[in-house]
Amino acid sequence: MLTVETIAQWMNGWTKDIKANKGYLNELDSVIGDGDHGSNLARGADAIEAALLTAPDDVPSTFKAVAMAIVSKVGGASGALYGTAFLEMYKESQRTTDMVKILDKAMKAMEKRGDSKPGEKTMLDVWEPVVKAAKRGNVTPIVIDDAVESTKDMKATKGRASYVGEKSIGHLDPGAVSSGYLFHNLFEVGLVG
Amino acid sequence: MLTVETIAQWMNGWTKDIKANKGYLNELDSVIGDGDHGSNLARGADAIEAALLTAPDDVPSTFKAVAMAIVSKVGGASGALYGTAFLEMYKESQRTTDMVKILDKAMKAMEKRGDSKPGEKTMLDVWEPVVKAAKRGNVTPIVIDDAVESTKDMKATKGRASYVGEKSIGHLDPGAVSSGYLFHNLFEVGLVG
Amino acid sequence: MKEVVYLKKIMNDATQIVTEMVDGMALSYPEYVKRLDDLLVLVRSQEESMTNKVGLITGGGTGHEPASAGYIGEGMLSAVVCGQIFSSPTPDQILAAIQTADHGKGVFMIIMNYSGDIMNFDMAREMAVMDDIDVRFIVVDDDIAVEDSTYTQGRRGVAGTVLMEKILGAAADSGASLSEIEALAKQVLPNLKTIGVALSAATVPEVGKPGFTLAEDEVEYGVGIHSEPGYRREEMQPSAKLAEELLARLNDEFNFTPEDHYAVLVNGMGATPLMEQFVFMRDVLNQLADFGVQADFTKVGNFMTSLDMAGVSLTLLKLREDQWLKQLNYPVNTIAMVRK
Amino acid sequence: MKEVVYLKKIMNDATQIVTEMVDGMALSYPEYVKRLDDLLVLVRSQEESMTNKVGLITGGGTGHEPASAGYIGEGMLSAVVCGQIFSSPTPDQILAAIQTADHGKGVFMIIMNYSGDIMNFDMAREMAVMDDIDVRFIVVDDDIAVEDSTYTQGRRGVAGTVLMEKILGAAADSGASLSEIEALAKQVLPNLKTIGVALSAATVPEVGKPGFTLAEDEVEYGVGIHSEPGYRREEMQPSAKLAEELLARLNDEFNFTPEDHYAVLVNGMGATPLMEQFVFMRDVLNQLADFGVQADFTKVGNFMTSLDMAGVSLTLLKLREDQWLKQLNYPVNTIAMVRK
Ligand SMILES: Nc1ncnc2c1ncn2[C@@H]1O[C@H](COP(=O)(O)OP(=O)(O)O)[C@@H](O)[C@H]1O
Ligand SMILES: Nc1ncnc2c1ncn2[C@@H]1O[C@H](COP(=O)(O)OP(=O)(O)O)[C@@H](O)[C@H]1O
Ligand SMILES: [Mg+2]
Ligand SMILES: [Mg+2]
Ligand SMILES: [Mg+2]
Ligand SMILES: [Mg+2]
Repeated sequence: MLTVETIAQWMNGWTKDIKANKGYLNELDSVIGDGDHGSNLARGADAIEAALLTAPDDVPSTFKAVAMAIVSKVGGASGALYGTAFLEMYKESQRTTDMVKILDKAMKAMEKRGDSKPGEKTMLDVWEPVVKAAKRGNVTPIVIDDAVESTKDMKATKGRASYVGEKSIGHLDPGAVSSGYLFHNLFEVGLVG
Repeated sequence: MLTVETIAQWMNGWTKDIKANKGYLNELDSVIGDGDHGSNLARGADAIEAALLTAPDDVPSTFKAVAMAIVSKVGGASGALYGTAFLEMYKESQRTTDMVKILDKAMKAMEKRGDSKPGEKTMLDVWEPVVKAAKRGNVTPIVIDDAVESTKDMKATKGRASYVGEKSIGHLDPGAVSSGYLFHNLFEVGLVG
Repeated sequence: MKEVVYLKKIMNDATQIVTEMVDGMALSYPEYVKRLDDLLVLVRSQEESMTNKVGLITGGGTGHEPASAGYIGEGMLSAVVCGQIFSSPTPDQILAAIQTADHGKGVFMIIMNYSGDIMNFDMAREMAVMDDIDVRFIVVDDDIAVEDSTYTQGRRGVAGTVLMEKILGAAADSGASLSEIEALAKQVLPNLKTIGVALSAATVPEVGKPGFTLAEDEVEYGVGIHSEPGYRREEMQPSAKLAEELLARLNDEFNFTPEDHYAVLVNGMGATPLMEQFVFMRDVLNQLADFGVQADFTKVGNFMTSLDMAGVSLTLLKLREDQWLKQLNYPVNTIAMVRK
Repeated sequence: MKEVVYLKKIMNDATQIVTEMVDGMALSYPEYVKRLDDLLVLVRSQEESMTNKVGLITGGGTGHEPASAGYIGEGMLSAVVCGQIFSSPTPDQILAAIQTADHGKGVFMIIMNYSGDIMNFDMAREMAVMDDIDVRFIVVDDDIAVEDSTYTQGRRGVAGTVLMEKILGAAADSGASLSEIEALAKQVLPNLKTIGVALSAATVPEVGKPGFTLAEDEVEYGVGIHSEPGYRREEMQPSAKLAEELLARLNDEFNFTPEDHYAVLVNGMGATPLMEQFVFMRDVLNQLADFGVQADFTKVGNFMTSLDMAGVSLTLLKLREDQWLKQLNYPVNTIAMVRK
């Protein structure tokens, strides 16, 4: 159930994964981008953890606290995208507690922010199949991993990775990997399945 | 005898030595200075040879032609010093044809220009003993070589070499070496002995 | 005990370098810029000079100094948001810059075309609109090294941005409205093109090694100002050949015609001595003259650098309107650009 | 056939680089400088601005751009003689600069203390005197890294020279006589001190390898602007420690006292990004504040470079006279320094 606690649990799992894999995310980004995706998100992870220490009152303000932490600390493309996603969750959670609906709205806001669609080798290539699976109630770790893996063979046409063009093929998208962590933790907390 | 021809012979010998030893002079200068003494003088050597192609009428104008070639092409400390020497020879040769007197005046002008005295590890450490020997009529190749060698154990206190201080000890002064060439050729032409 | 070995850059702590630089700028040039408390935002000190005028802001990753904070001042920018090195600033900081730059006439944002910058400035704009501030923007994409198609992020914003800032700054200072500035920016943009050549890559302090490596005798054409890959590597060429190559690429875009008028900017990438930049500009101007093209405005120097990268970029702005030349020559008073 | 491998500098021919640079400057900035036919002398374009004023010239080896030709213009220099890289110009060229700078009120020469420069300017002065031009000079020796004694050539002239040029330029523009300028120069000189630190040496194009080599983690204090040796090598330090060391050496000279007033110049050596220079200036200004010292005039940037050397120098000018600060702030209009 969507509560302040489950969100906090979800977030703490995510931030732990980010920090444990900071170097790996930087490495992935240095192959096709500018090598800072892990550092960017690690700054955000610290900020999220700090924000959740003073536990917010309700679900929307929990999402808002996470959103503000990301928005003010991450920077770069991923800061805007994850920030947009959580700001949208904040807004949508005032109307519904259906996590699938909330995720769907967040994804649409990200697509708009990034002027981008699935298939462009971005984090959206994880969001789209996972949200689709969530609607049908069949999210599994394998679904998530497959989505992350699917970015490997794509050619980047958005973000910094688009500058390396063809050479981006054969490498995972760093944002897809960090979104993979996000959904694995969401699944473990039981908010999707 | 001091004539347009003997000066030209003297100069052609000197410029040949300079050009043959351009790299060596640069090397000497790079140890205790800025590595350009050979290049500087080689530019001057070309200019002297060009100037002497259109043979001047008399001794003073021959010295003047050499002086102007040096003054306008060499640059650096050595350009000013050799330029000053030949300008002084131009002036003095209007009064006398005594090469020893002319050299003595040139040396004094150089000392004034360089605000420097023998013992400071410069070309003056060749000029001084050679001019002294010339006054007594006993210049020999050995006198010249000894004068050049004497700069090896000196500590530089003038010019760029003074910045390396103690570390200048143990190395020949490049200006002393090029002045050695000057006097060897003067001796061979028979203008001093 | 092993002593700490410091990366050979003049800094104290790689994670604090941007903050310390921003402080350094404000301390060194209080007559031009002041820092907004706790933010990485620098604002014009001469407040009176902004009264009743459209605010002009820009920002992005740092490491391009003097861009962009060096262009804050009368006749140019109102405020600049400094991100981490080569990394977009966050929307809250951009919002603060918008708020401080707004003097009732709205704010115009000059954004360089990087996906992070666009998204963060866009978020800030949305927030500012909630504050009832009228915000418009242009996305500068002058770097012709990148193929411009729906299959890429599009062309990057590079050194030409400085000329855009100069022209819009003159317009804002002369009292142009927000819509007029927006229209001017849109008119100028398609006439502004840049292409660069790198001799070596930049080293980001937190990374500690260069973004790419070129052999001792190699150059790379079309490299971006964050060491993004270029379009070709080849053996080092004489300056005149480099100029020829870059002008050929620019000619593909402009189609030089005798009597065309251009502004020409040779920009040093950071580690390339001015001596080399002037030699290069000589070759560029001689070759432009051979095309019969007029160079009415010429500038040489480090305007939009890439930390310690070696190389130059060449920007041409086709002067379609006489007004643009006047705006380039309009009085300006900033740290890095002054004109009486 | 083996292709020619070009040294990785943007140039055409190492032996022509100075000539091509001089042409590049004149072509890029005709509103500021023009070249004297066939000579490596650049002269102020705005001739009217020199009427009835003392001419101010300087010169020396090139490779220090924007010094010195970048400082030609109203309120600063009249003409600059460009020698080969790091090598004194010849007297005939200096004489031409004197002649062109003379507008009936005489010419003042700012000479940096290198034996070649001193001798060549001295020869030119003697020639000018034969032309009945009144010529005076100052020998700038602000580099405190070198021991000043009768056993050395004495201290070198480095970045402080730019402040000397600024002050004398203001005086000349205000109509000071040749004797007044000479007196002012002599007054300023003992209050002008500089000390530098190098992270890497410069590479002279014709030589093709750096003047010295420092290990990956080494710096050298007191290096000259032609890669002359400094006074100590040690492991790279954080910016604040570098500032501490340089300020300690300057304090040995000045004996900082609370309420002292100084002009402070942080000068980049060529390859050091502005970002690092601003971080360093922050540390300098904070530490000067700890000494209780006032910094009334502050500037950061590449003013007197050494080709592609990495490092910075720190210049302090003790403002003994209020007039000097006014002269530093006096309007100036040159390529590299403009003030309204
Ligand atoms: N326009 C876009 N739409 C969707 N995702 C994007 C877009 N641009 C970048 N991304 C995502 O952002 C990730 C890079 O994030 P990060 O490295 O933190 O930012 P930056 O690219 O600014 O350095 C990419 O791996 C990709 O997943
Ligand atoms: N003040 C001086 N007095 C006499 N000779 C000097 C003086 N300064 C330099 N020299 C001579 O000049 C030589 C260096 O000449 P060169 O390398 O051509 O000029 P620069 O030092 O300007 O590079 C030295 O080896 C020394 O013999
Ligand atoms: Mg990145
Ligand atoms: Mg030398
Ligand atoms: Mg980034
Ligand atoms: Mg020399």
